[in-house]
This record gives sequence, structure tokens and C-alpha cells, in this order.
Amino acid sequence: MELLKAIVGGMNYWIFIILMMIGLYAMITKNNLVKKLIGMSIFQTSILLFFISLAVKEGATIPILHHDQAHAKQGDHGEGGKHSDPSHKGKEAASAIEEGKEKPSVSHAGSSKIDPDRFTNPLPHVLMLTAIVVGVSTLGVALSITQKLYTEFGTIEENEILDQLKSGDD
Amino acid sequence: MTPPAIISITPVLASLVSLLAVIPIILLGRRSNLREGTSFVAGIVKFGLIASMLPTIMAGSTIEYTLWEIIPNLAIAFRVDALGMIFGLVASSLWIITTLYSIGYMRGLKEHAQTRFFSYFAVSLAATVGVAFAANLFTLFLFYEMLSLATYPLVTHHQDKEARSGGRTYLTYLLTASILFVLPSLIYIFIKTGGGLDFVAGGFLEGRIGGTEALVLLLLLTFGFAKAGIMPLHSWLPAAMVAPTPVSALLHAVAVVKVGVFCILRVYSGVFGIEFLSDLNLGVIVTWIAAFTVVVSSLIALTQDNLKRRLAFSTIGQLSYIVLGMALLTPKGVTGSMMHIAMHAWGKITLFFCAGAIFQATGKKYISEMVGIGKRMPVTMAAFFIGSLSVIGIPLAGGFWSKIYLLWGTVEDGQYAMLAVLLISSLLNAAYFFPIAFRAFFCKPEDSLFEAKVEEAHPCAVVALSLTAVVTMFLFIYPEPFFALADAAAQHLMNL
Amino acid sequence: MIDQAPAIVLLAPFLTAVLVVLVGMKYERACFPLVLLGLSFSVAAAVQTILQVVEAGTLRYYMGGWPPPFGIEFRIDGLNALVALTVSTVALISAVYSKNRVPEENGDKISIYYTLLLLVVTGLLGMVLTGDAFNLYVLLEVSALTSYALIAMGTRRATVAAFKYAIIGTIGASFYLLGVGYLYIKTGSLNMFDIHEVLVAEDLHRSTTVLVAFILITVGVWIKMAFFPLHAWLPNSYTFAPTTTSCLLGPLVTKVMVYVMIRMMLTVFDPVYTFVQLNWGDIVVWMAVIAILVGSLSALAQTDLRRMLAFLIVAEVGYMVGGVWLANTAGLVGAIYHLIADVFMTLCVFLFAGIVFAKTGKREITATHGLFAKMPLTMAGLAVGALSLIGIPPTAGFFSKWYLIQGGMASGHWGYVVALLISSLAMAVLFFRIFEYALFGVKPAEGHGDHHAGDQGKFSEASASILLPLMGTASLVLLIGIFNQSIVSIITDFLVQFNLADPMFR
Amino acid sequence: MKALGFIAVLGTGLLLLAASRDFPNWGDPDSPASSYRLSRHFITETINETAVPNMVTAVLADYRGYDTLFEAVVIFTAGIAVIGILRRYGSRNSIPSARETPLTPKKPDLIVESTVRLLIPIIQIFALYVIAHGHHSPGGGFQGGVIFGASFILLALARDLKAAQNWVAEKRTLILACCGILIYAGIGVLCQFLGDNFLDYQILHRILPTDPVMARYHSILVVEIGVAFTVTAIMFSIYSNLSSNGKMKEGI
Amino acid sequence: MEAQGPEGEIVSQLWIFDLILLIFLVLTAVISLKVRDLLSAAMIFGVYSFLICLLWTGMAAVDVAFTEAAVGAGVSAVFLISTVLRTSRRSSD
Repeated sequence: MELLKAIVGGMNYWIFIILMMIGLYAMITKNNLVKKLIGMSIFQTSILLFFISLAVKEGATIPILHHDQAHAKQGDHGEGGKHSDPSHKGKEAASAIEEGKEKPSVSHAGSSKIDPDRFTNPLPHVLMLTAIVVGVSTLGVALSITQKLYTEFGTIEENEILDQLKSGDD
Repeated sequence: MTPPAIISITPVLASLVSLLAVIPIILLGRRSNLREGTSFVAGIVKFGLIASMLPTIMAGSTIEYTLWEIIPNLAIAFRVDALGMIFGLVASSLWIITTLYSIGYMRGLKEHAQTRFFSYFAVSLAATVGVAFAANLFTLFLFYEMLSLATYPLVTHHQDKEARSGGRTYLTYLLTASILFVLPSLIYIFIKTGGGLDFVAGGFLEGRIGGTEALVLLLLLTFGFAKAGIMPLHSWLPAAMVAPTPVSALLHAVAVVKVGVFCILRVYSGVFGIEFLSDLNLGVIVTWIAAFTVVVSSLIALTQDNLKRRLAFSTIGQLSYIVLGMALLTPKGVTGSMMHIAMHAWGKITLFFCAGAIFQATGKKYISEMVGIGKRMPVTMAAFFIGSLSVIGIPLAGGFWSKIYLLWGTVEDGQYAMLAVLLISSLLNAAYFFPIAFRAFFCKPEDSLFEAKVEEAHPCAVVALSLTAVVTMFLFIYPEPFFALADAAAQHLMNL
Repeated sequence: MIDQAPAIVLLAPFLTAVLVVLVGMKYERACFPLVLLGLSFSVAAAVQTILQVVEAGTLRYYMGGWPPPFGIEFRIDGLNALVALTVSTVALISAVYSKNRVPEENGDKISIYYTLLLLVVTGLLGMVLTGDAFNLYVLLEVSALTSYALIAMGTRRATVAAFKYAIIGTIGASFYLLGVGYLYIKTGSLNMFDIHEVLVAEDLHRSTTVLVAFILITVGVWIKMAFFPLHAWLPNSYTFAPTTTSCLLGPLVTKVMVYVMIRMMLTVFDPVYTFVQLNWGDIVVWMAVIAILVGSLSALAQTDLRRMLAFLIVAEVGYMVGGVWLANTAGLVGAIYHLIADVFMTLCVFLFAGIVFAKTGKREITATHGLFAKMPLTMAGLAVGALSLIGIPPTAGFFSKWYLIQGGMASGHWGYVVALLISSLAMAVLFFRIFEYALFGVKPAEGHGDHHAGDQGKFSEASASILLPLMGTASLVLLIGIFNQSIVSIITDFLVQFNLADPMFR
Repeated sequence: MKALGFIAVLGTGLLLLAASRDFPNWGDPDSPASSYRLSRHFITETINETAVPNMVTAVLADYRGYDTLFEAVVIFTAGIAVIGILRRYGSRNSIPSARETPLTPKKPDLIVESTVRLLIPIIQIFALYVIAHGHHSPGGGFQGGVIFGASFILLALARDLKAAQNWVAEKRTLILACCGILIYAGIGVLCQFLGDNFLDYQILHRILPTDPVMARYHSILVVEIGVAFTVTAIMFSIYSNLSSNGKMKEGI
Repeated sequence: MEAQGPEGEIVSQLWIFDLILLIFLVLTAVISLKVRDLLSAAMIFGVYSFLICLLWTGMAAVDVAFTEAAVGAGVSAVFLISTVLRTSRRSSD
């Protein structure tokens, strides 16, 4: 059972490669411009799949703190805010990070409650949010170029457009 | 032994003065008298500046000036020594006379775009003097390229199909050779020596590169300076004869081609060093290449009917004399080749002036059409005769002395084959020059192709060509300045 | 505000872009001054930045105050600073050029056009300044999307080219992103300098994943910079785009990608890894040789002026890639110096092409006939750019070629040296062909040339806003050549840290 | 072309496959990406440094806020680019090949119309919730913005483009988009004026009645709203351009 | 098992769901590229996006899944459809 799970898990990487190949192949060889763009979207999502896959942690949950955890932290923080000079505290936190290699978390009392292994890695998620947005933007721009091509050539088949260009009526 | 070098900006000024003259020439474009006046003034100033350095050089000193260091260990720098002085003197003095001649020629033919002509002419002269006074290989290359580019508009001055194809050939040869051969050699030497391409009397390559490298570099540099017209990279010169005659005269008998041989002389003496070359026995190879060019070009010249083309091939041969003399690597040979720069310049420019004057007065370009012309244009043809004497190397003209020294050089080294080459080619020279003068003066009256109304060319042109002819003869009587300089230079270069 | 200079370099064009949209809705005339203002700020800040870098060494600017690797930082060393200044200067120059041309070429979308222009500059500057591998991807896409649009605003052939560019460009960018992902899976970091530290500290250079990451990033960047044989998108894009677009994109996009390549090879992966461990120098340099030859020889075959210049870009990219992979100081100095010099040379010739198109309405090389007489200043500007491309001193192109050849000889890549020389010759032929047309007018063989020239020969020099950029660029080309020492010293200061003199780099 | 493409694709696939053997185990908590200080810091310290329970939101809008700003710019760029490419203003002679009219003549459909009328307010309220609650649950400016934009798109689909444009006219979308970017960048520049780096929100505690950490918390909200503005506007703008072939007259 | 949190538990037990999703993912990708009717292709692409969004929920990437649902399955598909309707619906391949 465990082995099977591992294979299925590893399968994500396989599927990512397969999807990427499908997308790339479509981008290169499809004749229809819209098909090319669908291929492009598949290509991009395959990369997203890769990034999200590498963020997965066995036995970890979504990267959002529980309400009670968050509440405890915020309460803790709120007290700190009342007692100490606020600007000083911010500086302190920053300088703690600056110090570098050793886990910065030890510098702050109470943070040891959060076990990093309990949450998935949030960073790839952030990156892929950006990548999704980039993907849809590219798609939008490319589709608008497609439409412009259609108004100018009356077709969205690449070979027909190239034929028209070759016949030299530019 | 040598007095310390003097730091002075004079060489820079001497080069730049004609460049600066471009501005007034362009601004005065519409008023031709003032424009040419400016050219004159610039020429005289230039000559004056160069002449002012003569005493110092004669005293055995040098004048140096570093303009600015452009890459670490690589500067645009000027240095005047005896060899540069010879060339500088010749080029600048001839510019004055050529300006005079151009006025006559250009006005006589009502050429277009005279302002452009005079400005590029001035730029070319700046580059020529820059080459003469360059202190290192890099500066030399810089001005060499500048000259190639500045003369292109002059060569293609007529802007017709012929000019266009001539100009193409011209630039193709010169740029291809310099970019493909000279530039890489330059960088290679730079890497090998770790900078500092300054010319040194004994050369600076000795001990830094091996024999094969030296041979490759030598050949690359010899052929790379294609302005020297060594075969097979000579075809640009006849092609460039489409230019107006003053251009052909000054640039393609004096400035451009002499820049080519001057560069070769500089490289042999200042980069390789005479001793290094003779140790490796590399001179022989070059002498044979040069000898081949001498003979073949003279033979080709015999077959040319177009006067300017015949002169062009003659020039190719004479240039190789200079290279040959240098490659002999003997004191007399080197002296001879340096003197030949000056002597040939005066002689050949006279010939070109004459060719131009004939063309301007009669519109004839071909030798076969010039029968009997001597009766109509006696001054011109007399000058032509004197010029050919000088080029052939017969007494009563300056060319005699340089040729004597060249011959002496071959004997000194025991290279009798070269002696034979020189003598044969002198005969060939005589064979292609004398018939022109002979038929011009001594044909039967009924064969003369000229009407009575044909007159001498524009007075300016006639004055100019008479002047050069007189100087050519004068140099036979008093070759002293050039001789002294050449001798000093040879002594210096041979480390004697 | 002085320590904010690195941010201002980028923020000035970016905020202006947004303002231009707002202002442009109501006052279209206000767009151009705004653009100029924004870009001038950018240039000023870039100058300030480079001065600081020269004075105090590497400059670090933490976005959001978060120290790396947690936040995104600008880490600006000599290389960044130089390229950033170059980019903003070129942007300013081509903006000046666009003043009269945009209303003519894209009259109904002036504010949109300017916004895109500023955004592409923002993207390029961001790529240059950032020290974060993923952030580079985002800005790459900003500049890419704008480029697609700017190109698609040209003729209908440009639209076709833009689509092709969009597809190929997306592949390139995605490869880059994938490469960054592969690096991330092994190192867990995104900051370029931090990635490098982890790679070295944990000896990850032997890992296959890192190798694949390197290949992906390199290929992705090559696609984006049109390195042969991945150059198919470039010629048509730059040929048929509006002239303002090609003046902006032609010089900048490929060069910035070369910068990215250098940054990735040297800073992220280690030079020891890229040059010694992989030891692909020979193959890549030979590819560069082919690129140079194909680029310059195809350029010879073109009749369209801008298309010819586009192929020259392909050749120039070969110069730089080859120079970098020579793996010695001279080669790298040459490549980086050429990067900067080439931006201005290319701008110079593209501006000329733009002027010719503006004046004659023709794209062919023959359109230049007789221009010497009519537009001597323009021709002088071209002459400087052309001489620089050929490599005639004292223009900038000579010195870059000098270093490149020196590097090629030092590492024994004679093929590269020969290719450089041949391409110089090819460029000489190309430009002298133009000069000939300009000097002689119509082909003499056609005979009736004079009438022809007379008919349409009434125009003279272009207006100041078109001519000034050309003159400015030409003088910059000269200045960069003359003051090459100070630029080269910045570059060598940057290269010192990599210890390229070590004998293991050959 | 096909063969060449296939070879290129296969090569890439094999390359990637070769590396995947080298990857850390699936879901391994000790894999470099998960165990490196970067990821750990984000998980453990976000709540202390920004007081935001949703780490993704915090990282997105604060640690990598600069990235996100340009993410918004990408969207903005796309919007401008689509206008630049496609938009045709007024009187230019139209090209006949373009399909001018919708495929099917639009009849007002009672069921669709009333459903949409009911749905749209709900969608919009949900979008606002997503934007505002991004600190505590999945969501944020992007998601909310897209959903908000989708509500307009839905309106345009159900009725026609004109109806949606009555809500947000073309100029208004652009102004909205610019405002979004300016809100985001403005916060950043404000930080600069207060003497800190671009987007360093903590300095805002000087003008907000909170401490530096809460200043970050609140700034993230403002920033998300900015993003939402831009995304809403641009999504609708791109849609209306694409669906009307740049004429902004009739949708599909 | 008890040591893991509830969410973690869900993730680990859903592997078969994962497998089916992945297979369907590839299938929809291929079909959307193979279908000659572009409108169908766009629709199927929407399905693809939706599946990948489910997959991400399974991998605990809720934010990404949310965005993908809104952007990929929603807006992208609408963009594609509007372009298809504005241009030509038939594809030669």
C-alpha cells in the first residue's frame, strides 16, 4: 500500500512531463492557432503541476493556520504590542532574521508551537498563483493576436496564412 | 648615444591641422577661392610644423607625444624619427603642390562636389601624416584604416558606374586585407607581448615568438598592408585610377601606396627588428615575393595603353623595390629603400600630373592617342620625360641615387639574383616610358593627332608639374636632406 | 532619497506608465512629456546607482525590507548597474524618436502605445536589477507581453510574426521557469545568490537535476535572445513592427537576455561549474561561430533594410554568447562591453532605418539612394553606427571586437576569431552597399536614375525629434569607444570575484 | 516540421525524465525545498511577523509583495496589450471578413435573465468576501478580482456587452485598473517617503494607529484590494475586447 | 494514523482519487487537442482546468486551486470561447 502510494505520488512528476510534452508538441506542430494556444495553456499548467507537486509534504495540511492557533498567536502578539515599543519590536524581528543561518524561529518566544512539518510549503503556491495569472495574461494577448490575424487574413490556420503571405499580396 | 626624446605636441598638430582645416573648407564651400586658400594655408602650416621638427631629428633625437591611453598598455601615441620624417616631409610638401594642381585640374574640368573633394583630401593627409608619426602599431593601424575610408569618396568622385566598381574593388581589397590579416596579427602580438606595441629600433618580438609564428605574422603583415600593392593584392591600384588625377597623383602615387610600404618598413624594423629577421632568414622570402611583383608588374605595364593604368602598374613595381630593399636587411639596402620613398614620390607625382594635364587639355587617356603631343604641350611632356628618368633611375633625376643604393644593397649581401631583377626591371621601365616621350616629340608631323589649337593645360596645373619636375632634377644635384635622413634612419634601425 | 535610487530606476517608468493611461484619456498631448519625464528620472537614478556602485561596491536594496532569501532584493553590482543605465538611456532615446512617429504609425492609440513602451522598459529594467530568479520570470513576462503587443501593432505581417514570437517566447520563458523550479527543488531557495551558496555548500553541482536546470535555463534564455538556431522569431518581428518598436526592442531585448545568461552562468551556477565541470565551451563557441556566420551572411542576402539589421542582431548575439563561453576574462569583458556597445550601435542603425522609412515610406535598402546629398547629418549618424558595427576605431565596436578576438586567441578558438573577422567584412560590405546607394543614387545601370532622384528628391533632413536621437546615439557610440577604459574597468572589477585568471579556465 | 517538433519534444521529455530520478521522495518533509530555512521561516514566522494566518497570502503580498505587484502589472499589461492589438476605434473602415454579428440572434431569455439577475449580486458579494477574507482563508485579491470580473462577464454573456458596459464603461475599466496599480504601488511609494524601502509596510505604523506588525497586516489588505481592482477591470476589459473583436459594440 | 491531523489524513487516503484524476487529466488534454470543433476543444479545456484544480485541492494547495478554478476553468475558457465564436469554429487538425 505504501509502495503504491509512493508510485502514485511519483506519478505526478511523470504526468507533468507527459502533459508538458503534449502541450509543447501541440504548440510546435498544430496548425490551428487556437489549438496552439490550448497547447500553450496545457504546457503552462504542467509547470504549475510540477511546482505544486514539489510543495507537497506527507502528512501536512493546507498552509493556513487553524483559527485557534492563529488566535493564540495574535493574542500573544497583541500583548506584545501593548507592552513594548512597537517600532522597536519590528526592528528586532528584522534583525533576528538578518542574523541568518540558524532557524530564525527560535528567536521568538511561542513560535515553537508551529511545527513546520505540519504545513505544506507555501512558497511554491505563491509562485504558482503568479504563474497562473501570467498564463491567463499570455492567453489573452495571444488570443487577441489571433483575432487580429483573423480580421486580416480571414483564417486561423497557420498554413493558409503563410500561403497568403507567400503569394505576396502584402 | 641617442639624445633623450623630446615631448612635444607638434607631431599631433602636424597630423591634425589638415583635419581641422576641413571645417573651414566645408563652411567656405560656396566661395571656392577662399576654400582653396584654406587648403593652401593648412598645407603650408602642416609643412612648416613638420619642417620645424627637422633639426631635432637631424640631431638624432626623437619627438614623442602620447595622446591618450585607450586600452591599458595601448595608447594613441606619436613619435617622430628619421624614417617618419622622410615620409612626413614628402607627403606634406607634395600636398601643397597637389592643391595647386587640383585647383587647375578641378576648375579646368568643372568637376562637381569640389568641396567634398577638398575636405576628404585634407582628411586623407591627416591620416597619412598620422601614419608617418605613429609611435606604435595600434596608432599606425588606426590611421591606416582612416586613410582607407577617407579616400573612398575621392576614388569614387565621379559617381558613375566605373567609379563605383573601382571604389568597390578599392575598399574590398584594402579592408579585407587589413581586417583579416592585420587586425588579428595585431591582437596576437598584443597578447604575446602583453601590451605595448611601441616600435622599438631593434624590434620587440625577438624571443617572444617562435620561427613559424614569426613567418606567419610576417606574411600576414606584409600582405595585410595591401596598400603596398604586393602581388597578388595589387588589383585595387589600377582600379582606383578611376579617381580624378590629383587624387591618383597624390594618393595613389604618394600617400596611400607609400603608407602601405611605410607600414611594412615600420613593421620590419620596429616590430620584428632587422636582426631578428635576418637571424631567421625571413628576408629572403620577402625579397622573392617583391622581386616577383617587380618583374611581373613591369611586364604588365608594357601592355597597358591607358596612361594612368600604365603608371599604376609602374607604381606597383616601384613599391616592391622599396619592400625589396628593406627585405635585403643590409644597411645600404635599407637606406636605398627609404630614399626611394622620397625619390619615387617626386618622380611619380610628376608623371601623374602630366597624365592629368594631358587629359584635362585634350581629353585623351590612351597612350596610342598621344602621338605628337609633345609639340603642343612641350612643358608637360618635358616634365614627363624628367619624371620617367627619375623612375627608371637614370642620372639627371633623383631616382638615380635611390636606385644606386638599392643595387649597392644587393651587392653588399651578395644577392646577385636580386641585382639582376633590379636591372631587368629598370630596362623594362625604360621600355614602357621612353616610347611615350619619344612618340610625343619625335613622330612625323603628319602622324600627329593634334590640332594646332591644343594648348597647355590650366596654368595652375602646369606650374605644379613644372615645380615637381624641377624638384626631381634638383634632388639629383642635392639629395642631401633625404640622404642624411635615410642614412640616419638606417643607422638607427640597424643598431649601428 | 539617494539610497532609493535603485528602486527609482524601475519605479519611474513603471508609475509613469500607469499615469500615461490615466492622463492619456483626456490629454493625449501630455503623454509624451510625461514619458520623457519618467524616463529621465530613470536615467538619472541609474546614473546615481552606477556612481554608488563604483564608489562603494555592490549595492543591496531589500524590497519590502525583507532580507534575502525571504524577500526579494536588488543586488546591484557593476554589471547590473551598467546594463540598467544602458537600458534606461536607450529607452529615453527611442522615446524621443517616437514623438513624431507614434502619431503617424499608431495615431489612434498614442497613450496605449506609450504605456506599452514604458512597461517594456519596466520589465527589462526589472530583469536587470532583480536578484531573485522567480521575480526575473515575472518581469520577463511583463516585457514579453508588451513586446508581443508592440510588434502586433505593426503591419499585418507583423501580426503573424507577433504570434510566432508569442508562441516561441512563451516556450522560452516556460523553460526558464521550469529551470528555476528544478533549482528550487534541489536548493529550496529562489534568491540567485542564495541558490549559488546552497549549490556550493551542499555540493549539488554533481546532481542531474541541477544539470537539467542549467540546460533548461540556458535553452530558455537562448530562445529569448534568438541565438541560432533558435532565432526564427526575430527577423520578421523586427522587420514589420512599427519603427518605434523596432528601435526600442531591437537593441534591448536580446541584449538583456544576454545579460540574464551571464548572470545565470556566473552568479547562480558557478563559473567553475559552467566552464570547467561542464566543459561545453567548445560546442557552444562553435554554435556561436555558426550563428555569427549565418547571421551576417543572411544579412547580406536581404533587400529589406530592417530585415538586414535584424539578421545582424542574430550575428551579434553570436558574438556575445561566444565571447561569454570563451571562459576567460578577455572574452567576458568583450562580451559584456559588446553588450553595451551593441545596444547603441543597433539603436543607431535602427534609428536610421526608421528615418529612411519615415522620409521615403520604403523599406528597401535601395530607398537610401542619394541620401548623402539630401540628409548628410543622418548619413553621418549612420556612418558612425556602421563603422562601429564593422569595428573601425575609435568607435565602440572596435574595442569590443578587440577584446573578443583577444579572448578567442587566448583560449585558442581560432574558428571564433575567423568568424568575427568574416562577419566584420560582411558588415563592411553591407554598409558600404548602403553608402554606395546613398552616394550614387539609383543604380547607374538603370540610366534614368537622375530623373528618378529628382522626382522625389525634394525632402531634406528629418525633424529635430527624429534626428536628435540619431545624433545622440552616434555620439554615444563614439563616447563609449573613447571612454572604453572606464567601462572596462567596471566590468573587470565585476569579474574579479570569479577568479577567471585561474589556469583551470584555460 | 512535425518530425522536428517531435524530436524536440521527446528530447525535452527525456531530459526532464532523467532528472526526475534525482528528485527527493514524493512528499518527503526533509526534501530541500521543504526543509530549507526559507520555507520553514514562512511557515513558522508569518504569524509573528505579519499576523496573517494564511501563509500564502502573507508571502504573496508581503514577503514577495514586489513579485505580486508585478503580477498585477502583468495583468495590467495584458489588458493594455489587448487594447493595443485589438481595439479599433470608431470610423476605420471595417474589414468584411470579421464576423460582425453574433452567431445566434439574441432573444431575451426569461429564465437566463432572471437567474443571472439573481446570481450576480451573490457572486459579487462572494467576491468581496474572498478579497476581504484572504487573510484567514483561501482567497485574496486575485481570486476575488477574477470572480468580480466574472460577474460582469456573466452579465455580458447573459444579456449583451452593452448591458455590462452600462456598469463599467470602457474608460471606467481603465481608470479602475490604473487605480488598482496605483493603490498598490502608492503604498510602496508611501513607505519610501516615510524613509523605508519600497513596500516595507511596517513603517506605515507611523501613520496608522497600530504597531509595525499590524501595519503589515492592514497594508496587505489594502494591497489586495488594489490587486482586486486591477484584476476585475482588466478581466472584463479583455473579455469585452475579445468578444467584440475590438469594436466594443456587440459581444458574442 | 491518529497522530496525523484530519486534513493530512484526507490527503493520504485520496491516492486512488489522485490516480484517476491524473489519468483523466491526460485524457482531457489529448482530447481537447484532438477535437476538430474548437468550441468543444475550449469546453474540454475548461474541464481539464477543473480537474487540475481538484488535483491541487488534493495536494493541499487551496489558494492555487481556487485561483485555477476562477482563472483557468472560468475566465480562460470564456476567453477561448469568445475567440472561437469571433473567428472560425472549425480546425483542420
